[in-house]
Amino acid sequence: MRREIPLIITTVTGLVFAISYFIPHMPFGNSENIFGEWISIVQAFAIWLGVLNLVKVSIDKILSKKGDAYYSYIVIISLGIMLIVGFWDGLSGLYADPPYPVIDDSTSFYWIFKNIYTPLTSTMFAMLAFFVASASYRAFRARNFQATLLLIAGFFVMGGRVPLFDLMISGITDVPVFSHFADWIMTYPNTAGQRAIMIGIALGIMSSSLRIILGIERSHIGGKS
Amino acid sequence: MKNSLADRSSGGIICAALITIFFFSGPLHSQEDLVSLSVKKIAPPSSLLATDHKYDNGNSISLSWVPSIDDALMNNPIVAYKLYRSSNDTEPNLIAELPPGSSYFLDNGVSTDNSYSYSVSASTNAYEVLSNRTESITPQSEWINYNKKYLFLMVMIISGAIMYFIVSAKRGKELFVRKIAGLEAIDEAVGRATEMGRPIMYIPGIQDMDDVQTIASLTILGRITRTIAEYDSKIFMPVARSLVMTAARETIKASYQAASRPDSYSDDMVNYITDEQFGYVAHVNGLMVREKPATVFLLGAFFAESLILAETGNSIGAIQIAGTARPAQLPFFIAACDFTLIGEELFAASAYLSGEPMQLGSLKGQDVGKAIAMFFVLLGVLAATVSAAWDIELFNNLLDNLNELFS
Amino acid sequence: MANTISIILLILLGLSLVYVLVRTLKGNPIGRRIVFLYVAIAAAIPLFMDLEVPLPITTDVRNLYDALEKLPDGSKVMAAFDYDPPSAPELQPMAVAFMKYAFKRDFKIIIMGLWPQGPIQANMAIDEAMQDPEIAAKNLQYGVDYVNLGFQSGNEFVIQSMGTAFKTMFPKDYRTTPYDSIPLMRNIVNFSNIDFVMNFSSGEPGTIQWVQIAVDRFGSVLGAGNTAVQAPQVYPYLRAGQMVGLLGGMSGAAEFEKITAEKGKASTFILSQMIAHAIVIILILIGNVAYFSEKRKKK
Amino acid sequence: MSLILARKEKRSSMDIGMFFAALLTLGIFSFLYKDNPVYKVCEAIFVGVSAGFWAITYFFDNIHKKFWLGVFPQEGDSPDYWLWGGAILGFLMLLRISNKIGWIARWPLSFIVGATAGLYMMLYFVSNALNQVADTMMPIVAYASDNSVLWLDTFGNFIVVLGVVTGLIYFFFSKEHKGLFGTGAQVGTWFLMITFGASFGYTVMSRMSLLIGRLDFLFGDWLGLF
Repeated sequence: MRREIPLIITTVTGLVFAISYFIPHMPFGNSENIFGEWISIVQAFAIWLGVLNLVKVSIDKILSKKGDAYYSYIVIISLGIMLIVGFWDGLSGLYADPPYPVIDDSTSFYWIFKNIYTPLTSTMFAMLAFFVASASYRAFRARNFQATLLLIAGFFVMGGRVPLFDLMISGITDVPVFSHFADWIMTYPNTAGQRAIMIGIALGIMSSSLRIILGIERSHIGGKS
Repeated sequence: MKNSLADRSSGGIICAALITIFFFSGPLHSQEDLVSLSVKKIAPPSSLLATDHKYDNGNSISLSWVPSIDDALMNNPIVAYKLYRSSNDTEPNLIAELPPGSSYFLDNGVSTDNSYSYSVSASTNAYEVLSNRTESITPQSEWINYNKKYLFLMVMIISGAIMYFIVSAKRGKELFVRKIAGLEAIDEAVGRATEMGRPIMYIPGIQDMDDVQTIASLTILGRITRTIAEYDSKIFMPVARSLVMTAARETIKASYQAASRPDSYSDDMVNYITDEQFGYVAHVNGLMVREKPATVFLLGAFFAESLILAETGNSIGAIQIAGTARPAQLPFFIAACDFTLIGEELFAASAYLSGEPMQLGSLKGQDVGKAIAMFFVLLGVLAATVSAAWDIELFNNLLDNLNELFS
Repeated sequence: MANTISIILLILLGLSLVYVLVRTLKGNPIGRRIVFLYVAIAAAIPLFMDLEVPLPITTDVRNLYDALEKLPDGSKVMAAFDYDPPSAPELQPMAVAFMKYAFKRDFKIIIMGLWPQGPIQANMAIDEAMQDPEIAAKNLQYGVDYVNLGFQSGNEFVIQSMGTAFKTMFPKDYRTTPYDSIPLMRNIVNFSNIDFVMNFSSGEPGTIQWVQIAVDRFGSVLGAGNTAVQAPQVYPYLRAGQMVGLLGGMSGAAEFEKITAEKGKASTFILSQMIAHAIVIILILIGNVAYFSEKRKKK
Repeated sequence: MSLILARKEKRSSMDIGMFFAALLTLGIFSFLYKDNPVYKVCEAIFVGVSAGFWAITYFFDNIHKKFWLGVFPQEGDSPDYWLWGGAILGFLMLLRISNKIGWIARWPLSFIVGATAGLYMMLYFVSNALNQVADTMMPIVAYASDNSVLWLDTFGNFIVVLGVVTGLIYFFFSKEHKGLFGTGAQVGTWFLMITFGASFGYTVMSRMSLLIGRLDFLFGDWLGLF
């Protein structure tokens, strides 16, 4: 039972989605939409599963009393505040007249989004700018022909996509040669390479989808074939 | 900012406004008044045809009509075509307004339970003129979408090839897989770590077990840890997902048993750090600098952290073998690592090392797909080039057939 | 004044790189923190300058603009916001310029998001566009001239179901107005009633899914603004005509601001962007010069 | 080409929210010096707040707006009973938290995996394989409207065809890379390297933009220096 039902579910849903491409009639055309709605709802529950997991892991850490337990308190407190504020704002918005959404720019939830969430997540990613520069200085070496090609292409794209190289030659010509060249790299060799990768991946996805639908690949239900 | 269409409609507005001012300088009239007065009215659109839209679930009807003869490019009096629909002979409703020049509309707000009739009007700023009403029509739901017959054929050919090779591999047919550069280096890299007496670090990406790349990575891990067990080197593996931790422990344990060294295995080899991307990276970075592994494996699904990890590994002078199927992260691996498995190579490597017939068979099936793709690319290029240059009938026909096949 | 000081500082910064080169050549490379400092200074100084960079318009941006220009005034355009705040520096300027352009053309805008943060970013873009006196004078009405359907979970399955009817995935807009009582949505059932889809995307779900489903399955016309990380991956779609145009990263945003004549943040950021690229290029060069001189010594 | 003088408007607004935002920004950046408690606190806040944000938006936009109002409609609409299916699967998903009956979460998981497999199989085949092959089947020689040959475009077309074919050869696993086939694969890697180089250039562009956005916030929005 533990194995068979999931396998049947996988096969049936997989077939419905693949076949409705060719058979628009009931039940395929409709079940595709109903299944789509279900997935939307299941994903919302999955996010809540993630939250529960986070709480569980944090409480485990607090109970184990390791040095980092400290931070787990902060995780739980900030999560708690966000949930309380969110539900408060969301529910009062629903019953207000006219109703307003939880993300309305008058709510405290929005205030936290704008002043806490946004700077934290943006800065987290902005740090990558520093790491990319440091990696460029320390790791990007033309150690063989392939790496050299990579560096050269990167060079012209970096210098051509912004008017850097074109400003340097502005004394010689007014034609944005490097901008055009960067454009050319993107439209021709880059497209060719990406396309080869794309076709390969598409075939890979086809074959693994096929294995999943036919029940040969079972790692998602925790078993080998 | 302005385009011809904008000019056209604003021209129409001005024209209609002028007509209105010229004829009616009195108080505002209602629409009926305007139409009833003896202005030279525009001609209505004609030959409205409502047909069931083919190959759908019975939720659309296509409408086509001949535009009003007054629908002109310059000084167009017509500002819009308005479509009215009446379901089961009830009062007609406005369902769409289309710009001048339109002659087609797909009404997808219908169902097989009702019958519908339509009319279309050409409207100026002042009034509108209606076409005849169509006969009642009930949309049909079709069983098979014949528009997609070639697509179906192609899917069947490629799926068939994949299935065929999986089955023949299962029956014990030997399938060849070429050597993959990074894999040749594994033994050497493990050997070097043993000589130097330093550990080996293995990072399986930051995705969970539902990502194919993570699964491929764990397959490779199984093979690597076997060599490690044989050489009696040390491995440590920080992971970002608890499920991956469980799976990795199982994998390593099995490898140590297979190498007949079950006592050397311990659960401490694999540690869960945190799900949080940068928290994980910060920890792994610190670990790398402290433990100074001689060899680092970075195989799996990587995101923005790839460059931080690869650079740190490079700075401690480790041999690095990396692989991912995410194109945006590959440049950092190629630049900072000694060997990189590019895209599909990661999966091929896992199939190659696993030796499982299912994996090898589907790899071979995919190759058939690639061969077909290459064949059609070359054939199509030939046909298109010849056809464009010399207009030879044979090649023209070939090109037409190919285009139909791929439409 | 600020310009002169900034330029002097940049020149000094450039000169100090000679020292970095010498140190690196001697086999004593500078530490990470110094590299970080260089990047921070190089990106920050140009922000204080009042200089505009001349930008040639690339083909992909021009193609997108031309496609938009060809739409009749008052066309129904869907704007899909699939990004979150970290990508806002690249995508928000595009979104703002697009909104300004679209409102001036009287396009009817339908907003939605496959990322929960998307519709919030959309509201911000609208607020900024509304500051424009020409747009403010139009007195645009929510629900008539534009609507925000909000976010829906389900990733690509959302687009898939929208192919039959938008209402299945968005029974209410983000303010919980029922779909059928929104005047703008009354005549819109699914993609066949939409003239153009514009997608702002920083990853998946995003442009790739819009191409695969909205374009290839349901026949929409798609233009997109992408973060630079994602842009190279969508070029094959662009060439195959599955997308009409693309705004790639900050430079794409600045070009779009220029071509629509809606100058905004990207136009001021592009100078910083340029200097930052210069620093990275120089750092790579220094690293490689040192690498090769070391290699020669070993021989 | 030359630089043109432009005018910028000065802006500065100091409110408590801005102050918090700036503080947290600096807190995260402090990691660049070294890992420290301030960074860790910011990170912990980040983890908690972002989980909370996702949970709340998913709750109101999906569970409430789609499911709840779908099965218990407010005015006149008929309820959509099909939606219960999704809620039941979603509930089963939550059981994963339990060790005893966690296995039942495989049902909704299989549902998602199956649906994704079925959908992706077709989508990727059409968009990423068929359409790409179809677009590559093009005339190599490009003509202008007056029938003269456009050499640059012709060269570009040739490059695309060559790159796609050799790239596919490189990803061919069931044949040894030897002889002509080996040369093809070799050329294929060159194209892949140029592709990755372009990707690298664009990644640098993207990352720098993110930093510029933050610096603009710190110096412009917060301190009002420009």
